[in-house]
Amino acid sequence: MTDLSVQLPGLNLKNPVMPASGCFGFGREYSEFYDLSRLGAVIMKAATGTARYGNSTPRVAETASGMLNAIGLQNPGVEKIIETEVPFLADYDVPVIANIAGSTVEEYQKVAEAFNHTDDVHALELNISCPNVKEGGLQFGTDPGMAAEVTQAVKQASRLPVYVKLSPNVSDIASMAKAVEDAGAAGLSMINTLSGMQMDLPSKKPLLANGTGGLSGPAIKPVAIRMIYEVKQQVNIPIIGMGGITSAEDVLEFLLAGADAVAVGTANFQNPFVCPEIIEKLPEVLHTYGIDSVKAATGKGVPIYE
Amino acid sequence: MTDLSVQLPGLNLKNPVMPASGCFGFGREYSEFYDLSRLGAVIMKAATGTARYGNSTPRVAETASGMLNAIGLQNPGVEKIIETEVPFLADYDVPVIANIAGSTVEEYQKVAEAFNHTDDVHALELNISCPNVKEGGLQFGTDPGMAAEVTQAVKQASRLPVYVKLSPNVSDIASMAKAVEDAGAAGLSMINTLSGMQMDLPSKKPLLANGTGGLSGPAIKPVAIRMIYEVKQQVNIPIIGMGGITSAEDVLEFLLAGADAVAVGTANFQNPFVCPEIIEKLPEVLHTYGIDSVKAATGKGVPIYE
Amino acid sequence: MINKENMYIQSREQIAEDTIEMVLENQWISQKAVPGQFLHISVPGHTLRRPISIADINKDAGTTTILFKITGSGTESLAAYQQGMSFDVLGPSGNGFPLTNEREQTILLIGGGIGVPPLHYLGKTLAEQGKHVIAVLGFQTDRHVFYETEFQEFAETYIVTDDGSYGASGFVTDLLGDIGEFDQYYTCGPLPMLQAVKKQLTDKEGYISLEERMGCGIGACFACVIPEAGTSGYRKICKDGPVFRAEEVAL
Amino acid sequence: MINKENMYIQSREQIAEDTIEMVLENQWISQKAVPGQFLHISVPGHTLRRPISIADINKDAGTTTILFKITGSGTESLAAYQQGMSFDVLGPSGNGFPLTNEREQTILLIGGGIGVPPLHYLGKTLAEQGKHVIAVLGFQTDRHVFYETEFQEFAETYIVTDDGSYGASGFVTDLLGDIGEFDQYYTCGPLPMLQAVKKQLTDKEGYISLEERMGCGIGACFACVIPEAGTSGYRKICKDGPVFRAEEVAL
Ligand SMILES: Cc1cc2nc3c(=O)[nH]c(=O)nc-3n(C[C@H](O)[C@H](O)[C@H](O)COP(=O)(O)OP(=O)(O)OC[C@H]3O[C@@H](n4cnc5c(N)ncnc54)[C@H](O)[C@@H]3O)c2cc1C
Ligand SMILES: Cc1cc2nc3c(=O)[nH]c(=O)nc-3n(C[C@H](O)[C@H](O)[C@H](O)COP(=O)(O)OP(=O)(O)OC[C@H]3O[C@@H](n4cnc5c(N)ncnc54)[C@H](O)[C@@H]3O)c2cc1C
Ligand SMILES: Cc1cc2nc3c(=O)[nH]c(=O)nc-3n(C[C@H](O)[C@H](O)[C@H](O)COP(=O)(O)O)c2cc1C
Ligand SMILES: Cc1cc2nc3c(=O)[nH]c(=O)nc-3n(C[C@H](O)[C@H](O)[C@H](O)COP(=O)(O)O)c2cc1C
Ligand code: FES
Ligand code: FES
Repeated sequence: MTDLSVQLPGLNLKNPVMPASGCFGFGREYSEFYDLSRLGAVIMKAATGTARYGNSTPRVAETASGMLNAIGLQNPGVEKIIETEVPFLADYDVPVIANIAGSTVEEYQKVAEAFNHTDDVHALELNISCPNVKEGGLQFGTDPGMAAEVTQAVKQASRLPVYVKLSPNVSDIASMAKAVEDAGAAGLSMINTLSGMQMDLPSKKPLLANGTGGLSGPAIKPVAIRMIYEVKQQVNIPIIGMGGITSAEDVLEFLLAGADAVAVGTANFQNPFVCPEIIEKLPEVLHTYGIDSVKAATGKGVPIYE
Repeated sequence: MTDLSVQLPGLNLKNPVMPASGCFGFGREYSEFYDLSRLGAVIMKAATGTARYGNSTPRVAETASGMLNAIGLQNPGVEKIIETEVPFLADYDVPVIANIAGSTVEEYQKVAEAFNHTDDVHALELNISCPNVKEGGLQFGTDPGMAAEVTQAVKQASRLPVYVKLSPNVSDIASMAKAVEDAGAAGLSMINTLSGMQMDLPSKKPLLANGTGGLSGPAIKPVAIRMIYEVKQQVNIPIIGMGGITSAEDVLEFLLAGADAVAVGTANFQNPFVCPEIIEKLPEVLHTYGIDSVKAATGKGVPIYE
Repeated sequence: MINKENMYIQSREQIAEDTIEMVLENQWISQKAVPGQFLHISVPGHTLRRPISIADINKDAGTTTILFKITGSGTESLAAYQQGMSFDVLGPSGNGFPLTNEREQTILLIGGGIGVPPLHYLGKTLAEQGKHVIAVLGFQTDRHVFYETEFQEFAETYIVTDDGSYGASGFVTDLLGDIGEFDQYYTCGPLPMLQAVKKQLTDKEGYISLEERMGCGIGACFACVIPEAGTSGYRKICKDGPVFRAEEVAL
Repeated sequence: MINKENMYIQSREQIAEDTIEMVLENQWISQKAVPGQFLHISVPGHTLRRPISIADINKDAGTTTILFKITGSGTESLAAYQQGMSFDVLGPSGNGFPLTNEREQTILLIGGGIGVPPLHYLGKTLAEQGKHVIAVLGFQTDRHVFYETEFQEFAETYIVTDDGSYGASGFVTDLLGDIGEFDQYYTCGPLPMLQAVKKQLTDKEGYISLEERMGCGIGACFACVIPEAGTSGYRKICKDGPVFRAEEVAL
């Protein structure tokens, strides 16, 4: 029997596959397709301090082997999420990760603190791709100092392990990773979307109301693999890998590059069953390449772990 | 009649479409398919100070709507290029741009200087995505200070206008653009490839012998459009846009985002006739969207130019 | 409940300029769907599914009819599908038009272009319930007109074209004054038309079917929202809609 | 000269495990191609073309035969193409095997797996020139063997399988001692086989056909290089090859 289980700080995963934040809502819609207990974990949509209404529409655009989104963190606010969404997920036998966002360090802390009051969330995923209002819109996610600061602050506020979700829109991903590792991150989640844009020819304007959007899907997989491979050689905390996964073969590619577990985002839109289908296929794919557990695959493609 | 012509420093283009560096060799192979005089310009493969033999194979991999390459700047060296390749292109009625690369500022200068001695090269495209050997492999292309330094040095060594080709693997593309503008760049060329990787499942190693490679093709188009749109609002020098172009509609998208002209790379591999086919289709596409010249389209989608 | 289903193309026909009609076989969809719902169609080579309304259902034959216009790369690929081929859909998706049970009502359908299809199955169903149905259908030109005779089977039907090349000339809203009395309206079409209709018929109970670019199509991604009237909130078109009471949403 | 051509599938057949034979109609290719050249095939949905050798030509019928193994997503898509469909190729590409004109020679062909196809058209052509042809063909198992009878038509043919399930057991190189005298060899197959053959037959004039991942397929991108023996330079497989003199390249 192929062992699919993975133990990460705060998370006992029966398999390494979870839906990515923002691509799965709070699980309700997908629970009508399959039993969420089959998943390795669930990552909830981003929670902010108070309700956010997000950007104007259009919020999504299709690109070659990918898509752009500029949802704008629409969510009912952390209190409402704890009240109505977390209990729904608690009914399933699946670890829950809360993705948290904010415009200031204080907002991040507030959101993190709120999740201390429920037993049904097992880890935080810190989304640092949000612009920092106080610092004039500069992203936490592109400056190692700011990333470390918000990581530390959230860690202080929370009793949960903190996975920091790295933005790929940086010159030096390894420095970002090391900065948040030093600041106490329990793990990394990578990658978030690449910043992109599409022009609408009839209107001669950017198609998305927000102008730019985040590029996701198979198009970005090579960038994700490269960044994970690079980071794996420089940090010692686990990595949840994501970016364009659509198949069990893709999962193995992420594991070999250094991921300990993976998240699947955009592919849910094409096929709502993609996560359980990948989980079911994974043992066979591992077997084909002579690997007998997920743990044994992690980092196998990276020189120092070979 | 739709006016396709574009005047850029050193370059009188009859249309805005040229093959991208490294995807067209020195034009010989494609000249067997069509008359190179139909092109807006030709950008030659990178030239270095002396012959380079490049990386081991495999050098390319296919990705979703894109490809990775790690050719490693294989070229016969600048002297040989001037001796045997430039005269071949001089027989066509088409401006020639020399793409120049090096591992040290001195090598860049040497290559730039060499092109002073031919009348058949009309501009330089400075490829700053090469690792700087002296600075321990740090890329010129990700540090504004180093990019400015090499731009200035090349400008001093050359009598030709210098277009600086920007790497997209940076946190802040506008700072890079401004740095090279201030250093005297005549124009920008953007974007070069995104750094990426693919794992080979059977061998459990990176597929490319070099490990990482440059991601090109339609997959990266949204990143290119976003970066051009961003840079256009902050610099006043012209932009040659590239990244995933396969059609005349794509060209218009680049023009609206702020490109003055465009280059087509990866698409040549799928369809060797892609450049002349795009040029032929462009007037009709401009007409469909009510635009009567290429010049009028440039930057039309960018707020400050509307 | 939404299923992921394979639908087989029983027939495929071009019925107007760039407009394709397909009759699709599938038991689940044909038995479950109600007027106003849509199919979320997977088009190979495309990241996102394409939402297309249900234009007719034949429960006995187990078929569902869709009509779509070729407007981009996805619908172009879809149009190339031939009889006997199949594609993957999520459906039936969204909430349909409410079907009240009071008889003797007069219902006005106002459709524009490719907004006409969902009104067809709706009107047919309302007529079967014994309602009097009036349809005002707008198209660009005579080459774009479709389903006139199909509507005439159950509705008093008026055709308008932008350029007057067929039927009346102008916009659907130009005709609304001449229609006589009606109790409710149902409308679907381009946004400017919906806005004009809503403005002109403020005193009537009305239902609007909306379009927006979608990600998931099932309510999970928050891509397809429309501002709720009178609040700072949003409704999801794919799950809460695509049909809304006219006063419920801010167009 | 390489053209961009449409080729129509006249027939398509699975001839061994995961191995497809296609006969393709196209005048340009069938009139111009020589043994050892390849087609660079465009597979929709894929960025890069797929290089596939020419396995046979019928000039009169204007047809070209290819044989390919399903090894990944591109060849899988290609395998799904049916009779009557067409695809876009660049070809004929590369340089073929040199065909010397001296008669009375004995030529040894050494093929491994999917390296066998180019040797078929080569051997047939050599036999037509009056040469004596010996073919040693290696396959994984009996299920993978193909074209045995086709080779027997012009060559003294020996089959080897890795597991001995058909013909001799072992590798092609195991048989080379038993073959008797020959003047030249031509080989194509997996790299380890080519290396072993080259090493074992250093005293013979030999030609090797090589494979490498390609970008352009026409010599412009420098993707498909092989180190030149004795220099620090490279040769391009797509343009200078795929066939090289054995001593010309460093395997
Ligand atoms: C609930 C609903 C019902 C619809 N019913 C029909 C119908 O019955 N017949 C019909 O012809 N059309 C209908 N549409 C519009 C149809 O979905 C679009 O025309 C189609 O998605 C365009 O795809 P494309 O590949 O041709 O265009 P592209 O421009 O290539 O599409 C790019 C992306 O934008 C999206 N998109 C583009 N236009 C629209 C639009 N108007 N609405 C939503 N998404 C869009 C596409 O789905 C795709 O994700 C409906 C839309 C919705 C939301
Ligand atoms: C000159 C030449 C002649 C060939 N002749 C034949 C033939 O007659 N029959 C046959 O079955 N195969 C032949 N091959 C190998 C064939 O090209 C590959 O099997 C095929 O490209 C694999 O594509 P895929 O989509 O199935 O695999 P994938 O792994 O999905 O392909 C991914 C990428 O890698 C490339 N690639 C993978 N394997 C190879 C390979 N061995 N050689 C070159 N590129 C590769 C693909 O072209 C593609 O760009 C030949 C290769 C060359 C270079
Ligand atoms: C519609 C959409 C919404 C997303 N929302 C969030 C979010 O709220 N928080 C977050 O950290 N990432 C968000 N992401 C990023 C994904 O979690 C994931 O990192 C990214 O999409 C790459 O994975 P994929 O290619 O599998 O989609 C979102 C992505 C998409 C497509
Ligand atoms: C095979 C290959 C080789 C390349 N070589 C060079 C090069 O020598 N110098 C350079 O500046 N860019 C080089 N590039 C980058 C292209 O010029 C171009 O910037 C990039 O590929 C994006 O355009 P595309 O998506 O149209 O290919 C190369 C790209 C490819 C695919
Ligand atoms: S499309 Fe995802 S919520 Fe409507
Ligand atoms: S594939 Fe481009 S040079 Fe051979």
